[in-house]
Amino acid sequence: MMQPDEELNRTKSRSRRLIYALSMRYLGIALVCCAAAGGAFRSRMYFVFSLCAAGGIFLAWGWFSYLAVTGLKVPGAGSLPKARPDVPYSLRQKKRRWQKPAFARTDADFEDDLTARTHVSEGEFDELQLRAVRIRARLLCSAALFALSLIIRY
Amino acid sequence: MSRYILRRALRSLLTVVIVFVAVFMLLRLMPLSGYFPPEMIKEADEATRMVYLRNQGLLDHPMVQLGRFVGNMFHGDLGRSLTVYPKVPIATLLKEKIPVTAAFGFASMLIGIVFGVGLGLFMVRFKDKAGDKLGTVFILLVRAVPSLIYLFFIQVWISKWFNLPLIFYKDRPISWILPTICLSLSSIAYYALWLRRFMVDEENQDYVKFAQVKGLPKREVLKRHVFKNAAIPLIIYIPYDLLMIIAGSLVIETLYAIPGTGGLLTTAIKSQDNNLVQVIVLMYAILSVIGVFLGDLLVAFVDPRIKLTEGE
Amino acid sequence: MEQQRKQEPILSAKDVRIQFNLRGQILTAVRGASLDLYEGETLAIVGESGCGKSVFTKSFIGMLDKNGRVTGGSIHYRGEELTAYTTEQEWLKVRGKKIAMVFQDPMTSLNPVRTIGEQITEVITWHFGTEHEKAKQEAIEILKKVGISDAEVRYRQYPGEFSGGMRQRVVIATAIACRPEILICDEPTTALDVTVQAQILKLIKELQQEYHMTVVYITHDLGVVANVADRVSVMYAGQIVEHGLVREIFHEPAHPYTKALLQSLPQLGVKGHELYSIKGTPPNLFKEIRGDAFAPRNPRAMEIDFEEEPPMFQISETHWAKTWLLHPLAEGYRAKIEAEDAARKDKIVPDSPFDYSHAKKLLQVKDLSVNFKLGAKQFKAVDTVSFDIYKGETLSLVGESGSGKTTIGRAIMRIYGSNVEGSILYEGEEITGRLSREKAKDLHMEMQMIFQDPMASLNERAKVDYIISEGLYNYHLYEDEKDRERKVVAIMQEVGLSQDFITRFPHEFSGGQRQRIGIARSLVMGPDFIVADEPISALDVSIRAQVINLLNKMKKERNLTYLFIAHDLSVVRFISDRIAVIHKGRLVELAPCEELFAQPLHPYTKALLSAVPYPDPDVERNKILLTYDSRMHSYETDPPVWTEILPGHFILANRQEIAIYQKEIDDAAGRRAE
Amino acid sequence: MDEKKKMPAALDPLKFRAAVYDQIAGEDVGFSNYSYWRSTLRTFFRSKAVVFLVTAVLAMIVMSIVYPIVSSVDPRAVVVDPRQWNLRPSMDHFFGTDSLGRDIWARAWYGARNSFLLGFAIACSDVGFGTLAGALWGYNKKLDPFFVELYNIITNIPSTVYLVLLAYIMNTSYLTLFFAMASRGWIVEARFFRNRILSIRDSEYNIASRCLGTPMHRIAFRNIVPHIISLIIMEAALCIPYSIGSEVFMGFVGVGLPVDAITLGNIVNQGRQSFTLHPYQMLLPTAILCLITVAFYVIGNKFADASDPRNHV
Repeated sequence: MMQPDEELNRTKSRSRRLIYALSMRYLGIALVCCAAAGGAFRSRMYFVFSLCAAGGIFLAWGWFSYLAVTGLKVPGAGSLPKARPDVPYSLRQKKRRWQKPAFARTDADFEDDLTARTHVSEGEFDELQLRAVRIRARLLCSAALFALSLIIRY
Repeated sequence: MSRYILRRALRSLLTVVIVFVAVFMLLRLMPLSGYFPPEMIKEADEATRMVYLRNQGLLDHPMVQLGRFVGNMFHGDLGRSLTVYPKVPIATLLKEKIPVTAAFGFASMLIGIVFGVGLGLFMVRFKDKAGDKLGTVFILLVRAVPSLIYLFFIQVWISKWFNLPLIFYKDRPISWILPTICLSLSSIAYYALWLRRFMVDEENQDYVKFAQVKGLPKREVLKRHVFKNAAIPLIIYIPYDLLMIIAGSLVIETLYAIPGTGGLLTTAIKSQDNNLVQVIVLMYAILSVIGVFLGDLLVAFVDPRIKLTEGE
Repeated sequence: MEQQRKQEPILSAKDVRIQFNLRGQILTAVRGASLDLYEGETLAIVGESGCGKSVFTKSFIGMLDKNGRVTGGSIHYRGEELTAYTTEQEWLKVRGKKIAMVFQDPMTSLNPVRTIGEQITEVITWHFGTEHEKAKQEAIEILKKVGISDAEVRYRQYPGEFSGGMRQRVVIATAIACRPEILICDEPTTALDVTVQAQILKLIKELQQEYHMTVVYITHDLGVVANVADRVSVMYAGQIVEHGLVREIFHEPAHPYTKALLQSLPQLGVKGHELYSIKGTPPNLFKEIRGDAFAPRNPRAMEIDFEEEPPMFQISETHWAKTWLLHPLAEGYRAKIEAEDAARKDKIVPDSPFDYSHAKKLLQVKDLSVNFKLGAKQFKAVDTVSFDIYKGETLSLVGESGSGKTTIGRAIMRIYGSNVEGSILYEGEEITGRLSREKAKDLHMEMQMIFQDPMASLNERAKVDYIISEGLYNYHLYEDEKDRERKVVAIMQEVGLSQDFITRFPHEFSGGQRQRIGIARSLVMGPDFIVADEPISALDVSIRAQVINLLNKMKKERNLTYLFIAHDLSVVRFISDRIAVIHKGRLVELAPCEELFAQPLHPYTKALLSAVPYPDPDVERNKILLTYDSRMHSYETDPPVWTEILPGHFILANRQEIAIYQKEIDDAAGRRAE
Repeated sequence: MDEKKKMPAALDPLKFRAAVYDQIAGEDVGFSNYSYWRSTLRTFFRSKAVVFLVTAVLAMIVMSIVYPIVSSVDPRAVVVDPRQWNLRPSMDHFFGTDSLGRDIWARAWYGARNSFLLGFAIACSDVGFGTLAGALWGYNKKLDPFFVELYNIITNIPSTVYLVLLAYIMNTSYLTLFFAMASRGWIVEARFFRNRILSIRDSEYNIASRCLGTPMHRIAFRNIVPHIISLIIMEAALCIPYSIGSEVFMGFVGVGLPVDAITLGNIVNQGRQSFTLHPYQMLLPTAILCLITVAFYVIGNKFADASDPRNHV
């Protein structure tokens, strides 16, 4: 049986990993949109400006979800519709999966002993921890976007 | 208690800053063509435009532009309008227009609250009788029918019956009555509907039944207990409503040709005046945030429960 | 359970045919099997691998692989016709909600990248729509019910972090979370240890009572069938050849295949004599099968068996069998066969036990311990083990997985170089540590090893010719190419493989044949001592008997000595002269075979004996399950010593326990004296 | 269970006596004799689709190597005379000309060559480094934590982040594109090979070889290499279409290679701009692109099946 503090820093280290993973996912999506915007106008400046804009959006999003967690009710902001649960994994009929090239593979394709150490799923955390993780991920992503916009010369 | 308010105030200040930054960064994505004064638009070649933009500082990094804008703001300089009111500093522009819209807004809000609450109470009092049905029809009319239609009828008929002037004149107060009434109609309907629904819900709550058992007559219970509880959510909404007044109502200000800030944003966008758009959008964003937080603070005073559960 | 004959069966399958198209060829996995399932009973479907038993039950919940479909017959469940279901939506009404299935390999029903808690809660919310928080509590409740300790913490762990037994418990938890009416368990405990298996079988029985489910067991282990089943269906080559109550099947088997299965069980075998083994391999289901599918492998089949497919004959109210022997015309022939069997049975007399008085010690192991480094901490797989092996005997080493028995075998074969402590003497000479090339060569010729998993113990990418003669290549033990080939063919003949297999690949052979190739590979060097690491636990019942007979034949002809490693005590009884029981890296008891069964002393041995399923319903039903908890010994103050409490009977105990065992022996001796 | 009525009518009582039992019939397993590589190729080429695709791919590879050497047409030559612009496909310009009068047929083959080179380079680097790192990772446990941490850091960053950033920070060239795409693939490849090598190293036939005293080099060549080679071929075959695909995506997002570089991605993107007026400018190069990617993808998957001995029926 794990002592409480050992269990505490296990969750802390895993939530740090999930924050890193989530913020990178957000960053990926944001970068694609900014690149598409930059590409559309054929100018690197527009890419940098959209990076800053994305940074601003994530900053606001992270901050307002923090406020929402601490009980501020914004009039008119309804809650997200609950996603319809899909068929549980154990009842699904397993399709024959086509081979994917190695670098397109994700943790789901490897069924080995490393999965527990390389993958953090959101089910591990209860609701409040999860929201805290998402807030920190958004703020981290916004910081990354602003930093990138400073690095890239145009 | 004061520590709680201080923390809440600080947090709302931080929110304002964050919203300001986010909106400012988004505004950087406005099309570049919106930055040229009218005489520049005709010149076709790219080079001079780029040079113009560069020395305007519009090509610098957004963060740099943010710093410059904030710096100017503290000196009261919000930049100059380009196409809508060429060369006019935006600060003075706003100083003129805001008081007009504010006056109308404030008046209509007062009327809205007084008549709205009155109508709401009236409808609850005569629930499911003629009065209630009449009130519901009015609310339905105001909320469902697009405002342009019923405002147009008001302007044509009512002005004829009470021969009130159609257009707004700064010096003749008689011409203020009609726009204020039109403006207040929607808030009356809102408050009445909301109050009625709240009072009806609260009626079958336990504390109301318990009070009746104690022998208080229904009217007394409604007035003393239920209305007091209804006040809290109402109060939260008022500051937000208050600040939206400055945004003004586009429809009424165009109908009655009131020189307020109502239509300013749409005209600015149509004539691609980025500086003006930028300031107005920032103003709206900041006002709505302050509105939400003022409501939040007000609740702290009114709602006893908040005092007990200190902090979040 | 007998009384519900009158009731209507809740699920009845009639003449179901299931076909797969594998790369253009049609494989008929199920050729007209029919089955009735009654409310609240436990039905066991017995058959060797490849007979289509799990395919048949998978068709009940529409989990057939993509290229398989039901081409004939009907499956009625509560008035619904399941074979008519085509879309996933229709199946999802039944799958999980009414009929749930537990697969042999838990990994196929657990998502490796999501925590087990999530996977149980999603089943609950999906079925009953309970909101997340309550479903989470319910999931933790079910986890506790299936016996998972500290469920709150385990709730957030991944399937990869669970042991085999625990993972199977999680799968059972997900299955019963939907409160199914029928629970199908496809070999639920095959991959587990005997003690864990006993607990899981007990758990399923309790859950059956609590949720009044109907349970269908699919297994090839007749011991498990005797333990759990009310009714039994025997399946062979895609058909149910016999079904009836569990006592009828075990005591009055009618179909020749069922009789052969029961006779080839080592548990019922008589020491020293050849077990009855079913020759050959199950038929190739790609070809159309004429007549009785078992006929080619049944030495006493009748000609009619090769021409006409036998109908299902009724023997009693609940007992049916599909064989021509029950036809009135075959009356005389059947009597003759039964007489032969009876005669054969009582003329066998058990062999005389191995006489140790003047046997020579071949191998002496003294205070052997092997420790591995798992990340930072040291892990002692084998902890100061010492025993001797005499020339010509078979010493069995029995223990659960992770008890270190395989490690001992491999340590003797000098596979773990550096982390071995203690001494191993082979014919008096020390063999741990560095050895000269010459000495190593002699050792490799003297000592050889046989492995467990026939699929993994042969190199898939090499021909049988290279596999068997790998040893010869290493030390060039042949004059020329012809001589090497001659040696290989000779050894293949000896293990019963025909010559033209020499140029084939391992994947072209069945489990039994691959195991014989493994044996040939180790015997080609002419060794004296063989470490057999669980050579039969991965094989089917009938094939097991073939391999055991082969090992015994080799021992007699070549005067070999075996160290036989296994986890199933009852199987080992038939082969071994002495049995050593090992637990968590320490030998707990070592005794001659019959004495250990007659008078087990150490509590762990007793627990192991009680957990082993014995293929006889009467014995299994009134057997109490003992569990062993290593914390019951107090070894801190009084460390245990490996003492010889009786001549040839060693035990690991401290002084206090030895006194108890001594008293136990004296009482037993007293009782025997009366 | 009333099977009685299905009883055949006249049952010859003679049949009810012992039939001769022959052991071999029971033993017959019914397979024939092939070497591993021969039967892999035989199963691989049995399906007609594979034969067609392999020939198509070979033809394109040969064409993309031979054509640039042989042909005199310069794909970069801009034709001044506007009449030559946007010509429809004709005899002298098989794929017609683009908005600057350049011959699309030539550009397509130069582009195909460059795309192939890029795809092969990325495949080699991924599979090459992957196998080495996988072997290292599989063979000694001490490196496990290091590789797991590296794996976490690299794989959590989506590949788009690599592509976009590298393209913007370093000016876009073949090298940046190669580095962007190859920097992520090798670690996942390493994990794939680590699992395979671990399962081979601990498998019983490997231990059996050690018991028989087989020297290390023969264990490597007979036990490990045959398993690894078929995996390497499969991974490489799958890598190529994916790399070409991402190059096209990069071009679309505007971070791809500079406009003058001739790759299939750029040609397709340029064709996209004037798609409404001259659809052929985009459709034909896309056809080639799709044929290459689909072909390699199917080949990769079919080879994966063929190399698994269980399918050598």
